[in-house]
Amino acid sequence: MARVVVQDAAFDVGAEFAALTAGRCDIGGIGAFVGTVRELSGGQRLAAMTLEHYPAMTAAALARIAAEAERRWDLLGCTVIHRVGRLEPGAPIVLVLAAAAHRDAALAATGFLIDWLKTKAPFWKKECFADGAAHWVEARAEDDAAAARWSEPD
Amino acid sequence: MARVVVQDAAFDVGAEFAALTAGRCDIGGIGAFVGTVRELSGGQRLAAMTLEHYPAMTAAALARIAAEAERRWDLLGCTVIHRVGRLEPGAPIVLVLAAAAHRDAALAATGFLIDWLKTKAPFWKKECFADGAAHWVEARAEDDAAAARWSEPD
Amino acid sequence: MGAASLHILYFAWLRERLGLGEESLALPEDVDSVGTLIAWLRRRDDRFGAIFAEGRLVRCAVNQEFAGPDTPLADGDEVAFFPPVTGG
Amino acid sequence: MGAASLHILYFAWLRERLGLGEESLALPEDVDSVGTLIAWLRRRDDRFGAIFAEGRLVRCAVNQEFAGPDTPLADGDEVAFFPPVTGG
Repeated sequence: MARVVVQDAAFDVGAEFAALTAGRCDIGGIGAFVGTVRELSGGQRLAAMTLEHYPAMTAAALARIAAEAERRWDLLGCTVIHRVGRLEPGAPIVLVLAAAAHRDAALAATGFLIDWLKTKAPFWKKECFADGAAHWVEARAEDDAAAARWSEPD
Repeated sequence: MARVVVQDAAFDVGAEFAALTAGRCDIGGIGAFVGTVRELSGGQRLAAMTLEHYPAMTAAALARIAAEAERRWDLLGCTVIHRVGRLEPGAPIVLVLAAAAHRDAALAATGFLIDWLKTKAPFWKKECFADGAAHWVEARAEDDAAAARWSEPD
Repeated sequence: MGAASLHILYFAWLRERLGLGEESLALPEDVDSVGTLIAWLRRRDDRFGAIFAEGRLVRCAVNQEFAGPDTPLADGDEVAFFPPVTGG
Repeated sequence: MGAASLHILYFAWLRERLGLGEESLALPEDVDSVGTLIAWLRRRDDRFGAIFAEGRLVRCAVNQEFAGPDTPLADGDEVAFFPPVTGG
């Protein structure tokens, strides 16, 4: 069963890693990805990023993505944590962990989880710049292409 | 500059992650991989794994691999820690962290680092089984194939 | 027996443009799908016309699942409109 | 002027099979490369013959860099023999 969390607070990478692996002797590798807020966006200096989401849908969407990863790679454990609210430059936004018997599965599942999360989970980023300007981030074609790599033949 | 360490002691994933990212606002993503000792190997129960290495060569070999990753993906930081000595089932063996402006680079560099480390750094694993038998692990053709994916045209 | 109704949610720039996060709507007689709901909203109010203008990328979910123009709507459904997602 | 010499290291199953982790060797006259060193070791002692038998996978490093049969050897070099690596 995956651990899926949406929260305002920062997450503790070490504690999440320990929780995923505690007492396990069947895991051979754990892949991880952490996304963080970059200060420069399109050459402009960010004051903060605000993450909005669709609460009634988010947890279910993340659970569905995690279940798909567990099914495809026979994972031994999986954690997805996504923050919402106001985040300043340098702050962590998202954590993905995937544990498997072998490294190929752990690393592939990690890539899959973050690619699908970016295109299939209802989060929206608003950038607030140091000069007072603000705008909603537009979806990137590269993210759609990255997610499409994981599509399975019917 | 990469942080490259060979040590007997366990490493602290959270502390290494914090050290890599502390005070940074230019990082957009951090990829990570941790390899751990599995209790079952070829259907037999492991008592422990012993990691031998070639001390005069190891640190330089890891530094060379890390420098190659930094060059190829323009990394903003990179950590490689490999343990040696006696490790029991469940114990972490190796940690790889790669930080970049974008997730593609961070995740690709993470895969590259562990693939190259497995074929180009002078470590050898000996498995000691619960029944007293022991043998040196043989190199796997899959690991050579995984490393070969990263070869560059001349 | 109460009138059939929909609960509609708006997110991100749609919410800000409309000045509206959610509303409940008595289901109009000629609305039976996401596509017909969008057509009805556009007729109701120019602000919706701008939001659902040709080529604007607006996504939809019905009862918390991604939906398309042909997705049917029924009494009590929760419909959400939002831009393409940008989390992660 | 001292005699030219090599320092040789053995790792993993080579070390165990030989019962020897390292040795220093006065460089024989006909040894000028990794390949000629291996030939000399095989002639010296049957245990080395078994270790360097046809088809055995033994790797070599000279002065801490991976080396092949043609890598030249000179006075003071550190030569290491070991199986294909299995870390990570």
